[in-house]
Amino acid sequence: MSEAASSETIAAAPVDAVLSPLARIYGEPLAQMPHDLYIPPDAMAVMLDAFEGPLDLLLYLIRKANVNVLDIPMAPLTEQYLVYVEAMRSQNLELAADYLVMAAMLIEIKSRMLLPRPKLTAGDEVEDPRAELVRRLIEYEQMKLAAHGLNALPQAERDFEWVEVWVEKALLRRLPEVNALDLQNAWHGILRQARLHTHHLIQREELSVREHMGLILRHLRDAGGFVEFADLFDPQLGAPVLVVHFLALLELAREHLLEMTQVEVFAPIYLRLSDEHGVSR
Amino acid sequence: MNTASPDNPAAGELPAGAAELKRVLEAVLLSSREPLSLNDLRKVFADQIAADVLRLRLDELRAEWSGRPLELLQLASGWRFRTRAEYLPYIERLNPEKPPRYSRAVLETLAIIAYRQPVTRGDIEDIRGVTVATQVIRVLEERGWVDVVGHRDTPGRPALLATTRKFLDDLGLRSLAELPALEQVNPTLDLADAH
Amino acid sequence: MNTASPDNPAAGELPAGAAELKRVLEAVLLSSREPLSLNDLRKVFADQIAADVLRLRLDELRAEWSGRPLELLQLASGWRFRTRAEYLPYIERLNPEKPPRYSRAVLETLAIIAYRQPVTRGDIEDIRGVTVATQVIRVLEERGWVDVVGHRDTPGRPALLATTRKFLDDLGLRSLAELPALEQVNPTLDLADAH
Repeated sequence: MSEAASSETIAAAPVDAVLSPLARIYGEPLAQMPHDLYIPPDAMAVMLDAFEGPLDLLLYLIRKANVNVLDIPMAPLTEQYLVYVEAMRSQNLELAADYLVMAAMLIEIKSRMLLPRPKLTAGDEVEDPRAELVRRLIEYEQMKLAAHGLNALPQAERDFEWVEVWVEKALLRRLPEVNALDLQNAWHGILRQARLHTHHLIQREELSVREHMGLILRHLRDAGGFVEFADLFDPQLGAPVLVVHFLALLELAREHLLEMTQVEVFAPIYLRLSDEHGVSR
Repeated sequence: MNTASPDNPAAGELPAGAAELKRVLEAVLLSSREPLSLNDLRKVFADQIAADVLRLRLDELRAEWSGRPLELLQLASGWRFRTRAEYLPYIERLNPEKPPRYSRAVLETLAIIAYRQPVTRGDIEDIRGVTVATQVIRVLEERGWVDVVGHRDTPGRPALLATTRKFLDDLGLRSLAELPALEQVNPTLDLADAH
Repeated sequence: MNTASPDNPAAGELPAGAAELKRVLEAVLLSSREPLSLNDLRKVFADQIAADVLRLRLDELRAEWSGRPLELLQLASGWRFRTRAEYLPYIERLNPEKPPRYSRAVLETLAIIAYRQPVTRGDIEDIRGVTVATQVIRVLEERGWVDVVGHRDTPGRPALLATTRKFLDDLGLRSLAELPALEQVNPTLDLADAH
């Protein structure tokens, strides 16, 4: 809404400050309301901004006259209303259209009220010609007040800020997950690749032997690259494991990954990493 | 590569104890861009913590923050931290850009949509007694407070407008039932002036 | 008009005392989307608080938050709260991103080391028929899944690679013998591809 730039003539500030504080668009509520309904022409433009429409204007007139909405004095109300509309018409035809419709409605109600009421049979009720207008005024006023109520609620960004603390997702190190099946598939991929280049022969070996080859190498490495044969074997592991362990030892020797030495028959056998400097780590 | 940082969470990793659970809730709620529902929060704990336990901890957390500059709110779409109103003047000094303040036309239209939804533009015009400018509706739609929920089966099939969850969230409400009650217009005057 | 919230701060409005000043700093920093420089923060107090006083309060604030789920950081562009890394796994559960995948080169290298250990890089290259980038091995070593168990006594004394206990643990295996047997791999595929 355009807030009026010049605020000197607020003589006609139209809206009751208590009932419609939303319309208190010029700041402070007026200390006193004008007693007559004369609006200086230059204040008219300001007025048009101040009213939200013909219902708003009617409400103002009714409130100003301090009468009950349910008991509208149609004759003075209509007259006052027409004074305003006439003033508006000279200022803003487009806006006046809405107001003219209301003027027509008011005149219609007024004329119907002047007509003699038909005789009633007991129990019948004739609707007051004002009923529809009253219903609309009440509903509109209710919504005006509701708008005020909504506006009084704390509102995001106007009255508070949401909290959203910085999250640096890069701090979370996300590692790829791998399962045994992935390895199987990868191996399969290698096999197929190898078949394409037929010169590679991939043979499967006893995995547990391979595992024990690693164990022995680790053992040797941790022991400084030199270990006595008997130390490699823990009888508690049982015969099958010992056999695999021994096979692993032979395989390591075959692949020249370690050397076995024995000074003479029945002397202790020593194992040494072929990498004679040991592993420098 | 950042070796000081944690690895992937173990699938079943859970905070040990109520205090640590609340620290996790704080961390998650403080850093969320949106309100988090109980369901969202259960996901945070891999669905291993019951909703009523979480409710309890959230209530405790809200109480713990009671004297502090933020408040934990339960909104229509979940829980979220916001700054308390008394700190906004300071925050505003950083952001000279004025927050939206709505015209009477916008506010009245919003009130009608909120209290009478779903409504068509025609309904709003009937109540307000004036044409509703397209701009007025657009302001509310752009704020994400109002959207079209259907069309009335009358000539022209006008759009039916209703308020959104964001509207409730932004006003700190859990449901439409928490809107301020409509005022009875004029009951006292009624009696005094009757006939 | 909005009665629930404070009106614009009086031009000179300042928090009373160091504690309240810190509450204001908290509110402002927690609701900011950007780091705030000392200059920004001075604006919050209408330039009425000296920068060195603010520095002091910020340091206190950082200490106060030391055991909590957020940390107050001083960055090049200013001060900012950040969620501590240990809470990220929980936040991650709300919005799970697709886990990263290892490249085919890494997976095949790992498979070769697992099934054929101990092997040298040269062995791996022979089997895969392509050069193995140093980066590939390094990824596996940094993950703690592969290490050097010795050196082969051939020219160049190449390192012998084997899988580690952590590798077995992370894959949920008790021993290498639990790796899928190779013969039984996809028998149909095998037949189809054979010859």
